[in-house]
Amino acid sequence: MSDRGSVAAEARTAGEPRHVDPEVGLLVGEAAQQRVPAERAEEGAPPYAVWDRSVAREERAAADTTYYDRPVIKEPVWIWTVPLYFHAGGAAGAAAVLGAVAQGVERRRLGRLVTRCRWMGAVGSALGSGLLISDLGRPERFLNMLRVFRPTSPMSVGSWLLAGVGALSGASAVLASSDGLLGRAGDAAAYGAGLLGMPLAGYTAVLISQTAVPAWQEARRSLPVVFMGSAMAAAASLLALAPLGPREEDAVRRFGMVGQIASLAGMLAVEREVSRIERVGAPLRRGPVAALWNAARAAEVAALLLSGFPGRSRPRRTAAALLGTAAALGLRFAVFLLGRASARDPRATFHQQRAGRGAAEVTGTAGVASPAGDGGEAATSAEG
Amino acid sequence: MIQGSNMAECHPVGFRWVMEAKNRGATIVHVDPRFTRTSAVADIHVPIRAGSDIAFLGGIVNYIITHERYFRDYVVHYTNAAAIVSPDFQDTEDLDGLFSGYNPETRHYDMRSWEYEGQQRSPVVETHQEYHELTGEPWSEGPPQARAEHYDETLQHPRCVFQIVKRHFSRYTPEVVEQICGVPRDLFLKVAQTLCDNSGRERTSAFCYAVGWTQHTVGVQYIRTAAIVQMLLGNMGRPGGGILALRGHTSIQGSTDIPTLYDLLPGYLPMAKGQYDADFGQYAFHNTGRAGTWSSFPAYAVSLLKAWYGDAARADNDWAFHYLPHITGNHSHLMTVAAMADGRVRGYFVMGENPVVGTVHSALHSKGLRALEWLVVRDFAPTETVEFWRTGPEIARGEVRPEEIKTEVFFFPAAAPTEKDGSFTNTQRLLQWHHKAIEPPGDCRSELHFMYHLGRRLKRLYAGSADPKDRPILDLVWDYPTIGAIAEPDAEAVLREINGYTVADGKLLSRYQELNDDGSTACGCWIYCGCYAGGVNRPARRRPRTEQTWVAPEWAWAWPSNIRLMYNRASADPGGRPWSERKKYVWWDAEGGRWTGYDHPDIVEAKPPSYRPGPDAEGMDLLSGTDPFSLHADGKAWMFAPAGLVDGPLPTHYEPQESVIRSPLYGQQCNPARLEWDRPDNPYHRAYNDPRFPYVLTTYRLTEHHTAGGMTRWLSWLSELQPEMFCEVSPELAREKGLRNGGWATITTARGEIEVRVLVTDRIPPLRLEGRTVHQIGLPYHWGSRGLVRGEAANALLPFVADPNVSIMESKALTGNIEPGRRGRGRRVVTSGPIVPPLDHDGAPRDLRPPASGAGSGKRPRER
Amino acid sequence: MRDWRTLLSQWPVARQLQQRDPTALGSAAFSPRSRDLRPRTATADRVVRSVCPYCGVGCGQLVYVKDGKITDIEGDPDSPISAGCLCPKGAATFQLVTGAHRVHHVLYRRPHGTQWETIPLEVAMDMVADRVRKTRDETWEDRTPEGALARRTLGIAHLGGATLDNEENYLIKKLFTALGIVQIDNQARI
Amino acid sequence: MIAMGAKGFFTDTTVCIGCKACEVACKEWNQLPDDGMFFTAMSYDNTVSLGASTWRHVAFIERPVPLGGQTTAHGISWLFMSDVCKHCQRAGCLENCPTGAIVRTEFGSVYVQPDVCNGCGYCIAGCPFGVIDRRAGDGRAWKCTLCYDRLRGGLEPACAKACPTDSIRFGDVDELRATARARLEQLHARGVTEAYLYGEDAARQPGTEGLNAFFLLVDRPEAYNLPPDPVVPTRKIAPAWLSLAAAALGMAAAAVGAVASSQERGHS
Repeated sequence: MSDRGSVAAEARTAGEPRHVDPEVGLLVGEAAQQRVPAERAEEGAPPYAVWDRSVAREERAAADTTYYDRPVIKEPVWIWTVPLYFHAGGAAGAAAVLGAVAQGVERRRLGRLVTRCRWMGAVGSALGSGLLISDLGRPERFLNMLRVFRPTSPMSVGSWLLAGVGALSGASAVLASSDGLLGRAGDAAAYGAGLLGMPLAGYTAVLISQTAVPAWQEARRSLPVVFMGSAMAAAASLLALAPLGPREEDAVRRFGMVGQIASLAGMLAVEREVSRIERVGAPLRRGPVAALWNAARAAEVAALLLSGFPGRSRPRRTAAALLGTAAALGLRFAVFLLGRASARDPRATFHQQRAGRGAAEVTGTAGVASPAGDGGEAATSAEG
Repeated sequence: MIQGSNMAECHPVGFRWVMEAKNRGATIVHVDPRFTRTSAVADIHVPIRAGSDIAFLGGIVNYIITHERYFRDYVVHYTNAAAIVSPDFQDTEDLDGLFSGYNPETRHYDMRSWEYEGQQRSPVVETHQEYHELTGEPWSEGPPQARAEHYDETLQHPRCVFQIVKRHFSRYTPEVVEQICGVPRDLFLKVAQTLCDNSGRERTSAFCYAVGWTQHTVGVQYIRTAAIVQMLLGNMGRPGGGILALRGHTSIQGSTDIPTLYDLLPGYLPMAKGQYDADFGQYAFHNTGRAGTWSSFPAYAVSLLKAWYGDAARADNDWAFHYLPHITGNHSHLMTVAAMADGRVRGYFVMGENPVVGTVHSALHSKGLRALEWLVVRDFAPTETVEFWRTGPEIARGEVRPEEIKTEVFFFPAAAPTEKDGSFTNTQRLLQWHHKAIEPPGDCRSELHFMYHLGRRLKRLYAGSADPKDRPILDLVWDYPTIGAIAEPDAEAVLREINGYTVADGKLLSRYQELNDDGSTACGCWIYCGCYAGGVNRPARRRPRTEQTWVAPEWAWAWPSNIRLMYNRASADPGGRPWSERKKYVWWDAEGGRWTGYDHPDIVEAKPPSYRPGPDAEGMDLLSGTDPFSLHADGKAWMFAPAGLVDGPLPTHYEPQESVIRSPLYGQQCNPARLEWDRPDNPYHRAYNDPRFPYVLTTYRLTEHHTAGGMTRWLSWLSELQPEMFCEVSPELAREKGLRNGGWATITTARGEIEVRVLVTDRIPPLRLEGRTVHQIGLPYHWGSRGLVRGEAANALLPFVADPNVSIMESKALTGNIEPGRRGRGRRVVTSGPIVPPLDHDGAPRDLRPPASGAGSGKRPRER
Repeated sequence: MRDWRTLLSQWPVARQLQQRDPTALGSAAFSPRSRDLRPRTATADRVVRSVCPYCGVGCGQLVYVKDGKITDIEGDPDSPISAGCLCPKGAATFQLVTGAHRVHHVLYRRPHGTQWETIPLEVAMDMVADRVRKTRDETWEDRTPEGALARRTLGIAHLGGATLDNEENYLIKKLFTALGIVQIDNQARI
Repeated sequence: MIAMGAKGFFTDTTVCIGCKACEVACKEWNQLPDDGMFFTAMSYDNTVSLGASTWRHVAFIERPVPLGGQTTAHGISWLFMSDVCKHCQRAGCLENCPTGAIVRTEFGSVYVQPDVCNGCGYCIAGCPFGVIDRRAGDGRAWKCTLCYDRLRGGLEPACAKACPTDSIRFGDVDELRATARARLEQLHARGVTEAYLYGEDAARQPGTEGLNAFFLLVDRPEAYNLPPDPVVPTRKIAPAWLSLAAAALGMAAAAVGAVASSQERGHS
């Protein structure tokens, strides 16, 4: 029945989610300004469904307790633009590095590559910033990212890196054709961008590892390698899409292949790391995440093979570049989705921590909390 | 001991003090069919079949007596255990479930055989009228006697109350308790033992109950059984003891003190009875106790009439007694609604209540509302009651169209408590003033405003009338000053009238003992006299708890006389010394020559423990210095009630109106005096073993909502906590019937059918009774068709059937059926035709009554 | 020059350096709003003592008012009954009394009507008074058919009162009794 | 990072009656919107978890085993736990927050400044307890503030004030620890042997260096949806930075190598 608003005072307060009448009550509390869409449907489905498993005693008796299978940690709220940023930002960082190196080693012969890398650093950073801003809950406040410098926060570090690479690459790109003092300033900026580009290319791996998401946490040693390699491959693939000088193309190809090899090796390491806890690695073994992960790997291998074969046909190079881009993108999305799946599964967290891979891993103490007489700690030491 | 109440859920802040007691070492026992949030923190949870509490408590009585655990000094001196009862009295043990005096024709008891030996009439005020109504005999004897003539303080006389109680309850052995209640023997014994171990001189135990006890066809007797336990253990009138009624509404106590009830005038003065109270003399004669507080009845009544009719109430016109309407039987809510459904009521006021959801048998209520000429509802938002013509289930199904309903409906928006001054009386008799914070918005007004201005309009409409029936309106004292632009009557002026004043100079009275029967005082409610003593609004007192004793006498004001613990004389031994240092509360100060203590003593302050009434003593002087229970004419607590109850002087286990088992005790299955409404739109199930309705249903509240939901279902902060109507069933029943957790189920009785969500839980355990499994279904009842959250009203399932003493419905134990899935638009109510076909063979009758033996009639009772 | 410095010192990074707060986890990162944060009760025009309108326990409440509107309702710590506590319902009193669900005008449904209509309060009061008088006069009985004294009307009934003030119940009982209405009942029977 | 004189909560679940007064008192004081009205069939828990608009959440755990010291006929028990932001001594959300929106206050609590937060969502992933969250339509991260505004005025947090049974106690964390330990001993003496403290200090929960809002529980943390051995992600991150550094150097080396070894076959 659609009779809600017919007689009540709801018309006076339409869209006021607290159901408080401003004629009678003042809304000035801490969360009084928390906004809720007028149509609740815009928030999407409720974050939980009816608990349809019987709570009968036999079923609850299992030792592997959870709270109605609800997630213990919150799933990351990031949208698709974030893995896309991993790609763009990584490519920008890697390009800045490659550009700076090319500039230092053989500026005269690799001029187009240097300039291209400068632009790629600048555009990648700008695009990346745009992608990040579009993910923000309050995009108009994006400048707050530079409000403080928090060394504890990879995102804060990354924001400064991104801003730095963006600004320096941008400056160096604009000044690429200048001579004299300006030209030298451009060169200096490019070196700076290259220096900052080194961490920028892979810091996002640290960023996602510094979360409570079990799979990301478990993969924290190998993920930077994967991300760095992927960034190199991404940058190389993108650079390979447009014609360069032969030597430049060869440099890019070699750079990309190293990245692809590193990322493939890193993927193996990631699989090993997350599979230490059966439940943490589960999404990589079956389901959509595993499919994407394996497809990305296949694309990566194909791209690598195409790049590695002798001969320099343009179509093949383009195919390798496209495959490499797809592989890099797929990998980022696979890692991203792996984290989300892992966050949804409370047992991933519980098993990880029960196995001594929670705080115990770094503090060295058996901090697992349990009631007296509970077998939890014994189980921990046995498993861990 | 918490029984008949889910205190943690329904009175969480009251439960604070239970948890405090637990923290200090008290044992908390919760007896309840369900494992609730109260059970979860209790030391002992006893699952009991809904509707079998008398058997459980009777078992405790039996345990106390057979193990000689009773507090002998207390029992002998402060209760009527030693009184000798009439030789005509016959017990349920003798008459297969009936007491002597039952008349199966009228279904009423003649109570004369229950009285004390040698006594012509019982002394209690409230029931004289009932007595006359029930016996049909006019009152001709002299004033009621004060006390039993004979006592046997050795408690050995076979007809002394103690021996009668002992015999009566001897049947309730642990085995019988297990059989009737489904409570394992060991668990029962543990409870009985715990209770006895925590009672006596050094310790006290308290009972808390709520509507889990009252909403039965033997509800009053549930409480009586607990009272007998507490009397035997010496737990009444002592700190940490008592039987605490946990009342569900903020001023529900106040609304019985100043009653919006049909049978009472303010201060528990009975309404005039048409058959007997021809004039004030008769009225006073019938209601004045010979001893105790009620001996001053004429003073209370005259002062009330003076407060209402002012100068028009004079000695020479019987204090305008003839202005009062008379009652001629039961005019309680269910009676009224039944009359309404039959078209005999034309206009209906409903203020701050939602009976379509909150009481029983919604469909019959709706039928009644459809038959009205006009309906006035005052509330915050339109409830199911005021929208019955628009959103009721009959309308939604298309069985009734709004165009066909003739009722004219007014909805008046009510002012919130924060928008008006006034006092609430809480569950412990404390009057607390709340102050107005802001002006009411729009046309929202207080009930004070509504009533005052309605009264002024009616006075205007009747102005100049010479009809004698209109005199009460014209002479009504109705001159309260008003405040502000909206002309809100001054609530303090009303409270001053309630407090009482001297007619001559308007001086505020300070205690009810100052009231006179000569017209010199006026008082709106004698028990509230003193609440405005000295011109101070005492309910508004707010001395912080940290700045006074734990009794906190300077926080608000308690009736009567600011006594926080009634009958507290019993906290001292007969000699006036505290029973123990640990449980010291009120005691006799021999040097000062007066009672003193932490609280205001509930006894004439200068009456020494040694006082014994002389032969000429009258009124309060007839009570000795060892009589704590001053509202009773003999000053004793009554284990055996020689009067006051219409369904027996002692509690006896009867099955609910609709039960799953045949009563194991007697041929008499149900309370023989219960109120039934025998009409086609109120069908009952079989008394037991109805194959159509094999499960026990019980209804209850949740913390997150308030009764019928009018104050909670519209609030998002509460609605999100319990957003939908559901039932609670055991995993065993869920498996048996294929019910899915979170899925839908349809629950059916002969009255109606509702669809609800399912919550499968171990907290509603099946019971083993008579060697078979009996499933229970729990139903919270807060939801309806209006508000932010919806659900069907559980009370649509309940029949009209009630306790005979107080006309309270039975909602806590009945039978019904459950099936998985929704019923969609096929849902029906009995007012639109039968829901279930009647049984074609008479396997078990609707009711069973024993062949008449001592009851005085050879006729077999009606069987349905 | 000073302007520039003031402006700069509003940038937390500058404060971070100034205050030697390398991690910027604490006060350097505070916004002016956070620095000035105070409870809204501190600015209330008045605090009114009240009592919870839900169950019979009678918990004390404090109602904070600013500009004629309620800003907060919470437990009264002075109360020996509740010591400042409230249950969920009591804690929701703010929403009960300020809620958008409350209707501010009289609603009227005429016989056989299908819609609510809004009518003025004074008109509605007059209409109710008229109906009370008419019904009372038409259904008055001095004696019952059996001959017992009655002096009453059974044509009008009343229900309610358990959430009303004592003073209100008093006027209800007083006026309705004077009118000869006896079918008066309330939640206490339920 | 140990704040001297830090304020916090000690939530004793053994006296909780599951009334949810804390949830509503919190909503009232902070004037939070509801979280939607959905029947979940999870015992009496229809708000499911802490979130952007639910800063106190009561968990309901129905168990087929009895609780120590309690006598029941069917051997069941029902646990309630009022969950809240833990205001960790080392807080994942705080250390992750890039904007400085999240700060450590003078009361040792962790506070999100709603006028600063830009909704990057990093705090949400950084919380090992799943406390902080963002609400669609608003975009900012929200969680319990430990009633920062009230503390500034000398008032206790709304939930602790409302709690009818003092299950939620507010005070100096040092004092709360002493109270909690005394309570634990009392419970053990009364036969509730399964009772234990969760997160009361750095020794008990090294991963967070202790919680300013800690708990007394009687079942495994998992039953209450609490992690058994939580850790602030920052503490585990050093290997990732090292790995990154190595990878970055590797990339630089690869770049040098690639550039240096590249050949101009087109010209050769």
